[in-house]
Amino acid sequence: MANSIQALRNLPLDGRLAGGAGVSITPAEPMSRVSLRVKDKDVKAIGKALGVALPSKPKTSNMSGDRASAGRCALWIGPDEWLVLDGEGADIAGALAKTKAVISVVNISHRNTAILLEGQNAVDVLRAGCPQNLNDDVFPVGACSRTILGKAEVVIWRTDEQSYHVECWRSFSDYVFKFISQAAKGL
Amino acid sequence: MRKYSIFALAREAMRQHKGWEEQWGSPEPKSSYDVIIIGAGGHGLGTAYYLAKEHGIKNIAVLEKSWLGGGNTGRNTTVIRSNYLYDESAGLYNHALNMWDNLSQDINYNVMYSARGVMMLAHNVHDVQVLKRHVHANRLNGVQNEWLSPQEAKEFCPPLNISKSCRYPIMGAALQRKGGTARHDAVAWGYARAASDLGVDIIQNCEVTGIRRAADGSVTGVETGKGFIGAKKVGVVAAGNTSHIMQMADVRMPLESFPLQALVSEPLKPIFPCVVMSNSVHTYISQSDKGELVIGAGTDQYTSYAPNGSLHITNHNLEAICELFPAFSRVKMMRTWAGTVDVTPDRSPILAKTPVKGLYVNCGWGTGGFKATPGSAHVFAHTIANDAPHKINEFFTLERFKTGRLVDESAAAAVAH
Amino acid sequence: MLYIRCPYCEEYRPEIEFRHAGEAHIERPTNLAEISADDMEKFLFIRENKRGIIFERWRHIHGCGRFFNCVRDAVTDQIIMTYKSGEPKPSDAEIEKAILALKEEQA
Amino acid sequence: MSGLYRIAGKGRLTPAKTVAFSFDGKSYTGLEGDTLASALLANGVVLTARSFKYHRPRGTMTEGSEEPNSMVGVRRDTARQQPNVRATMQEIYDGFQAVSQNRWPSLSFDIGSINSLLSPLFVAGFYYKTFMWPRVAWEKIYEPKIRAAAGLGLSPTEQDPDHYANKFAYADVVVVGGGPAGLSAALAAAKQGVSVVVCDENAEFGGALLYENDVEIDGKSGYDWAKDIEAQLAAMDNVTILPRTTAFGYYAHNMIGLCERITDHLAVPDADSPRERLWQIRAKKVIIAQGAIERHLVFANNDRPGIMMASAARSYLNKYGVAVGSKIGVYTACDSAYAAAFDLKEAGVDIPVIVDSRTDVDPALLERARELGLTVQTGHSVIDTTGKLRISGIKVAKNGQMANTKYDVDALLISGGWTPSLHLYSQSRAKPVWDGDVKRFLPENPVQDQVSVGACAGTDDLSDVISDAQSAALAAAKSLGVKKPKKISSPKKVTSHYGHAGDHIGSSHGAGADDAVKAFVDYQHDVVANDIRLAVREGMRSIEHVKRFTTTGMATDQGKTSNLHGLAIAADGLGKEIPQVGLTTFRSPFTPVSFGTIVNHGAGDLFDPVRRTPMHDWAVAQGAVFEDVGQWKRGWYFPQAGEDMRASVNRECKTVRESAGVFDASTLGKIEVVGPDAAKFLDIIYTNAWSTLKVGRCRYGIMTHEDGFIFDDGVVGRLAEDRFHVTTTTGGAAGVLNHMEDYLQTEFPELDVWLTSVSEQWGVIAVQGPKARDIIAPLVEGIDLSTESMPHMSVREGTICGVPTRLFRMSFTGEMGYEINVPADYAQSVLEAVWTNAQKYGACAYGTEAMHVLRAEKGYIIVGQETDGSITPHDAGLSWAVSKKKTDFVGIRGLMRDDLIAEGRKQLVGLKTKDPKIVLEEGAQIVADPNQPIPMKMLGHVTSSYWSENCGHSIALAIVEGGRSKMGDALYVPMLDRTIEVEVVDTVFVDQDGGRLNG
Ligand SMILES: Cc1cc2nc3c(=O)[nH]c(=O)nc-3n(C[C@H](O)[C@H](O)[C@H](O)COP(=O)(O)OP(=O)(O)OC[C@H]3O[C@@H](n4cnc5c(N)ncnc54)[C@H](O)[C@@H]3O)c2cc1C
Ligand SMILES: NC(=O)c1ccc[n+]([C@@H]2O[C@H](COP(=O)([O-])OP(=O)(O)OC[C@H]3O[C@@H](n4cnc5c(N)ncnc54)[C@H](O)[C@@H]3O)[C@@H](O)[C@H]2O)c1
Ligand SMILES: Cc1cc2nc3c(=O)[nH]c(=O)nc-3n(C[C@H](O)[C@H](O)[C@H](O)COP(=O)(O)O)c2cc1C
Ligand SMILES: [Zn+2]
Repeated sequence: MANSIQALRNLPLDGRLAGGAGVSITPAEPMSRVSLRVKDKDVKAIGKALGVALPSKPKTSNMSGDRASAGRCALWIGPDEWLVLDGEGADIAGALAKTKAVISVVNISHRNTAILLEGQNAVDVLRAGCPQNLNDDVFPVGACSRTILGKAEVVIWRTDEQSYHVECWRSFSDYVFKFISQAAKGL
Repeated sequence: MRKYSIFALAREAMRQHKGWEEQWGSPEPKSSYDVIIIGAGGHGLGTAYYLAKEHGIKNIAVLEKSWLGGGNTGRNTTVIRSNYLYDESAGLYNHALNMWDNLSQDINYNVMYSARGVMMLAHNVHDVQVLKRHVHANRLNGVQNEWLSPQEAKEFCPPLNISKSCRYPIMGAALQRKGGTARHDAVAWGYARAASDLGVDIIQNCEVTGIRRAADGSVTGVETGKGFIGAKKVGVVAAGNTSHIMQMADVRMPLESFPLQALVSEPLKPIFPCVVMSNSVHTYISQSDKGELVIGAGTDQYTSYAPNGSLHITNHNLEAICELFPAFSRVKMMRTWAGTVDVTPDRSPILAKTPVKGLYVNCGWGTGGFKATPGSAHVFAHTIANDAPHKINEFFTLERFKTGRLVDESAAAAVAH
Repeated sequence: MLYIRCPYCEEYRPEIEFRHAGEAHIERPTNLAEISADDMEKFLFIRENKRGIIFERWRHIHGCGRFFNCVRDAVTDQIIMTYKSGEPKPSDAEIEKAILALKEEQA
Repeated sequence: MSGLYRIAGKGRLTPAKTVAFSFDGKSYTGLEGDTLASALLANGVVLTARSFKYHRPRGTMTEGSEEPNSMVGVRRDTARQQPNVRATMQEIYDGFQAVSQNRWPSLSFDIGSINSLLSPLFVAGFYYKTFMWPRVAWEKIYEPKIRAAAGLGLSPTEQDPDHYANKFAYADVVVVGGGPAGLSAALAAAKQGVSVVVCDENAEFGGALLYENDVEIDGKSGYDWAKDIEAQLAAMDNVTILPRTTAFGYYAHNMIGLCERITDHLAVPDADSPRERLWQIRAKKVIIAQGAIERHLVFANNDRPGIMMASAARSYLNKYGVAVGSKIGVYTACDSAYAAAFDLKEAGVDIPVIVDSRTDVDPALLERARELGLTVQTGHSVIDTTGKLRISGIKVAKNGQMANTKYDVDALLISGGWTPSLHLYSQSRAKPVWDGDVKRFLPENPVQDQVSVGACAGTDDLSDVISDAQSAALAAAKSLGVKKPKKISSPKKVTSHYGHAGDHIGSSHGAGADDAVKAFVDYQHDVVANDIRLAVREGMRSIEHVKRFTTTGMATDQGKTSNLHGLAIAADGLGKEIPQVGLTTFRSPFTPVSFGTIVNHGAGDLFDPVRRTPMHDWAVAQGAVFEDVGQWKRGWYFPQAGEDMRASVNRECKTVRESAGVFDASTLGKIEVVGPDAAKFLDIIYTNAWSTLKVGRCRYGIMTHEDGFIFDDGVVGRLAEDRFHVTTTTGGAAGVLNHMEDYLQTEFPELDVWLTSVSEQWGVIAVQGPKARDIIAPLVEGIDLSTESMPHMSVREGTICGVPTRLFRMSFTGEMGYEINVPADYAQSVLEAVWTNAQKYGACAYGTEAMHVLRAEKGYIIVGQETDGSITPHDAGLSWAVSKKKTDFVGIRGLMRDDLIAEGRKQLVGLKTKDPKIVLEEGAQIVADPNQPIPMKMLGHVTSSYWSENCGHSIALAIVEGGRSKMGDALYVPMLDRTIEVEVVDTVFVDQDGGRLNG
């Protein structure tokens, strides 16, 4: 039986805003996301089908557009694992529906949410909780990595000189947002 | 041996304490002994003492690679309790607890056993179920343990934060009033003195580097930094180093050695009356007779023989302390250290004969063997003397890892220590 | 906090990104159901626990997610080498070479 | 006026910038830049503390972090009370308040000093020898007395209002210490372009140059030279300069822990500012430039207020313009003390005598003393002192003799030479090496990427200090890959007039083994030379025993000034050389660090993440009471007006069986298993079989470890040939995924299958009860909900409220029911729609407690409640879920072990109380004979127990030895106050034949 009720989307960090000296902190707009698993031999073909090449160097990312929010982005997560994002919310799995390759595509659009940090002190805010080396020489623009922030697992992706995109699981987003907000105080 | 007492002390005070004797001797090793104990920790020294005292064996040596009492006996947070779940463990630890009562008098050395009470906190429904299971089992086993409401817990330990607003509010606690602490060094020294007095040779700076065996496989003695020393029986009581030593007799052990950390704060005026442990929030704390808060952490995740421990473990530990006792945030840590603890798959000790004739092992106490010192030493002495376990330790065999007959306190969600 | 090189990320990373996963090179028998009680005990519980060079497994759980192996000195905690899971256990000679290389690097 | 003892024109503080502060309630004036110690000395306040054991009057001994005596309580407000603060490190500000500690009723009249009279009894280790008789007295009298006397400062009692920060950093070079060595190394390294962090524990950089007025470097005073380098460093982008920052720990793999103190010196801290910041720096190279610490001399009554290190007095004069007395004696074995005497004399202070225990003293020093008109007594020693709350005189005797001359003094400067600081070097696990020529332990064998320079490396000559530091920095840069290092110019001319030659380690003349005097080795713990000798006499041959028996070096200063003396006295007693006896272990922290700093962001709200489901707000709106399950908040029960927990749960349970209930099951772990070998893989992981599961169907599965014991369970649905939706317990989610990855990556890497956590992708709404279908049907599209098409244990994909759903027909309540998985952001909205329909049928919202009751009524287990890590699937009555056909799965062999197949194992059963009203207590133990003596033979325990409103009696599940063969037997549950009789029954209490599942 058909019905007319259409479910609405509730974003986990709706309406939150924070910042400190030299950094602004905002929840990202929703995106579509898949966790993509591909074997070595199929990497090229799958990248083609996706419209963005799958980076094969650890800790790197590729974008189809010029901004993370614009096009399709592929983040290296592990040797056969990519986090593919689509800023426009397009159906990523659909693009791969026809492939013959043995792959795994799992929709995680709602599992993850993202927080954007912007400003000259953005990286120092992350340093309050991320044990990884985020210095320019080892974490340049485009670098991305799954890592830790305080007590949550996150993916940190440097989208610009002073811009970081931090992905985390939905239920950790409150914690991550609070952590980032506190770290931004009194840098 | 001169008896220790207030009178002896007063007499000595009048002559600037010039008359005290050495608490233990420092002999050179003889060429052979009836029994050699490897490891002069509390368990090893105690074993020697009971072998001499209760089993009439006079020709005993304790070999220690470093200084006596410097292993985990000298680095533990001294929590004593016996409210273990399973009959086997309850029997063993309660045997020890009963012995603590009279230990100072027995060895004429004040080990400062302080029955100030050990309180274990429940922070969620599951904790309540588990701790109540302990309380009930303990009662029927004759082991003292009682259940407290949050208010009763707060009365017993005023610094406790029982507000509902904390992250993991306290839903109750299990209290063993007879649990408490003791002065760890004094335990080693007291046993050393008492054993030495009964003729036991305690030989420090004497590392065992090999175990010699006869053609039939039985033990004939040990190689050491001071040469070969013959022995009819050898008891290995070497905590974190047990695997290493047993390997010398080709026995491979179900053990892994981890660094376990502790720390003390600066000394404070009395603020903390008892011992508090929390399994869910992961910490435990008491205040020493000198005033420091003595705080225990968890192990590092990797095996190691370096008694150091990492800063993130300290961090995790103190987070828990500040969550339970927010006022302590401004207290300072004064010293951190670690020991190397030997952990069995079921977190219960091994106190047993081994497949090698004449070789006995007492190990696997992991993060919680200090409390067992007198009991463990007592039944291990029995095992060595009789070549058969005491009733109390007959379950703590090596065979149990083959049959699967484990005494799995950790699986029963019990806490360490 | 150790500093561990992940052979997949090809980089040193802080220990809290990793989860220790026990002794390495303990083979799971393909005929597991048929092995003797002795062998089962060995497989389940008996550990080298060596006071010296050890082989251990780690998982880069908060990184690339891969399990890998590591050669470490359990007395000094120095990490001598790490390698991908499935790769053969390094020989004594290889380990010695790696130790020498580390010494040179530091000097 | 900022104090009578302030000398005009001396020091670097600005006389006009005064600050008001109080000590023990009395007001004083100090200067901006003063420490509490300097400000008190300027005001002539010399008595600052009482010692730990004997409550001896004590004053400031040093000018740095090594201070053993001057520990005070600092108070900003009632919550910000800080015990055990070193007066020498605490800067004062306007309104600053401090109080003395460990005294009652007052510092000058302290009842506790009676202990000093008893000191002949209170020798090292006395308590081991007494208080044993009568036995009860220990517990009742002695121990409480001992405990009451414990401690120094008062613990704060209120929640700490301050917050603390953390920074993980990576640097090429970390330099510890900002004296000439540290500054030179930092600048030389920074000029090579590498990143540098340099810290000093003091407020100002410069180290010894802050007080060594005799130093000139290329025409500048040492102080100006240091300031100049500091300015250069501050201007460089690749340098981080951290004053008031202590390197407190050197950890594995070149990680350094720093504690940066940010607000404790400020009158009005910024509200947002953290009080302190922890730095965890991974360094490629560490350059340690910690300097050296001056030792005191061990002689009779060497602890009276007014006795202090010579360098400290010099520091108070040259930094703060404070003369530490008006008639100051000097007792030394080291050249550097002369500089203090000369500086003070030149400032117009009376120096009655310089006593030098050496006979062979640098003629230049003696010449200069003569020029200044000072009396120097070489080959003499101070053998005793007089005075009560302040030193008033010294007795000076020729070495080897007791006949003495008295001098009136109000201060005494002492120096036993300098101890290179090996703290961080040693913490890095390197061993100090004894150099017999200079009688020092030196940092000669680094084991991590680290080098020591300057005074801590035993370098005495200042120009060597600077050039060594520079070369160390260059070498570091080179090893970091700097190809063409920039040349660094060393200063052309470095002059300093006074060296640091000469030392005395151990007890001095008049404090020998036969002298019944109090010659303090460890001030804070009141350890005297004779305590150490006593320890040796009692057989303590290891320095570690001596330490623990006497507690020397175990106070808050960790023996920085005293350890070497203790060691020397012990060595002497043992007839051994110092290196044969050896040092005790240096441990972190270098100086004490607040718990708050170590915890930093992990306090309060951020202690542990609070995880909420996407439908949390709905539960709140329904009035849910929540329970903690791991990090999750789960709706526990949903009381309506006037209901307590029991009433609420009864209603919820009844409503579910009568109509329906709605439940948030989102916290369950979910793993998507994808790939052609997915079923094969699950066959390995679970005890039961998956290859046979048809697409569109689901099945309950059990997981064991290799040991055969249950560790998780859950329902798995097959969405496609190559795609499974696995659910796990809430608490087990992460562990199960890790376990699966382990097998997949390391044991079965050849399988084509991947695992992805989707726990949080899907919000899960359980609708359970006879009306479940009616409730959801109007909202679902694309799925035929009829039982024929979608029977119990099946899964379909379609839409609900216009959004995609994975709809499971399954039940954890025994009722017909569904679990609606929807993308998480839609869950709340979908749930609201479901709820609107549900209400039409009189359905309820139910929580975890009702869920537990409902599943127990059906005999379904909860892993972790019915099982505890020692329960096999057979024990739990789940043999049907263990495949007999498979040749391999995780646990297959473990399950065959002797004890796991033995007779008499504990088995899951149901229990009914004889009195149906009694609800057993979970965890209660079960016996066959309640009248047996203790210890009783226990057969098992109650794992779950509830009032069942549906059954009209209580129900319980239990694990009982041989339980399944005891059906119908009477057993007993002995409680504290009564014994409860129970009957062993089947585990299923409701709907034995399962008819309700089919709706
Ligand atoms: C930080 C920490 C906190 C703890 N907290 C508690 C607690 O609160 N409560 C509790 O009950 N337990 C606690 N424990 C555990 C407890 O300390 C130990 O279980 C117990 O002290 C072990 O005593 P032992 O005599 O067996 O071993 P040890 O005291 O370690 O003695 C073993 C001795 O063997 C020597 N040895 C090793 N190899 C050789 C060789 N080859 N030759 C000669 N000698 C050798 C060692 O040098 C050592 O002296 C804690 C442990 C640590 C590390
Ligand atoms: N050779 C000696 O025995 C000796 C003795 C005393 C003074 N000096 C003088 O010392 C100078 C030598 O220079 P230097 O740089 O080696 O020593 P220094 O004493 O001038 O500087 C060391 C600095 O490191 C700081 N420090 C120590 N431990 C620290 C820690 N854990 N964290 C942060 N800071 C810490 C100290 O507070 C001090 O400011 C010369 O001026 C020399 O005359 C030498
Ligand atoms: C219960 C207990 C209390 C301690 N109290 C102190 C103390 O007050 N001061 C101190 O410096 N160390 C104290 N320690 C730590 C020891 O100094 C030392 O670090 C520990 O015995 C480990 O030895 P190690 O550091 O020499 O390796 C204490 C240790 C224990 C076990
Ligand atoms: Zn990796």
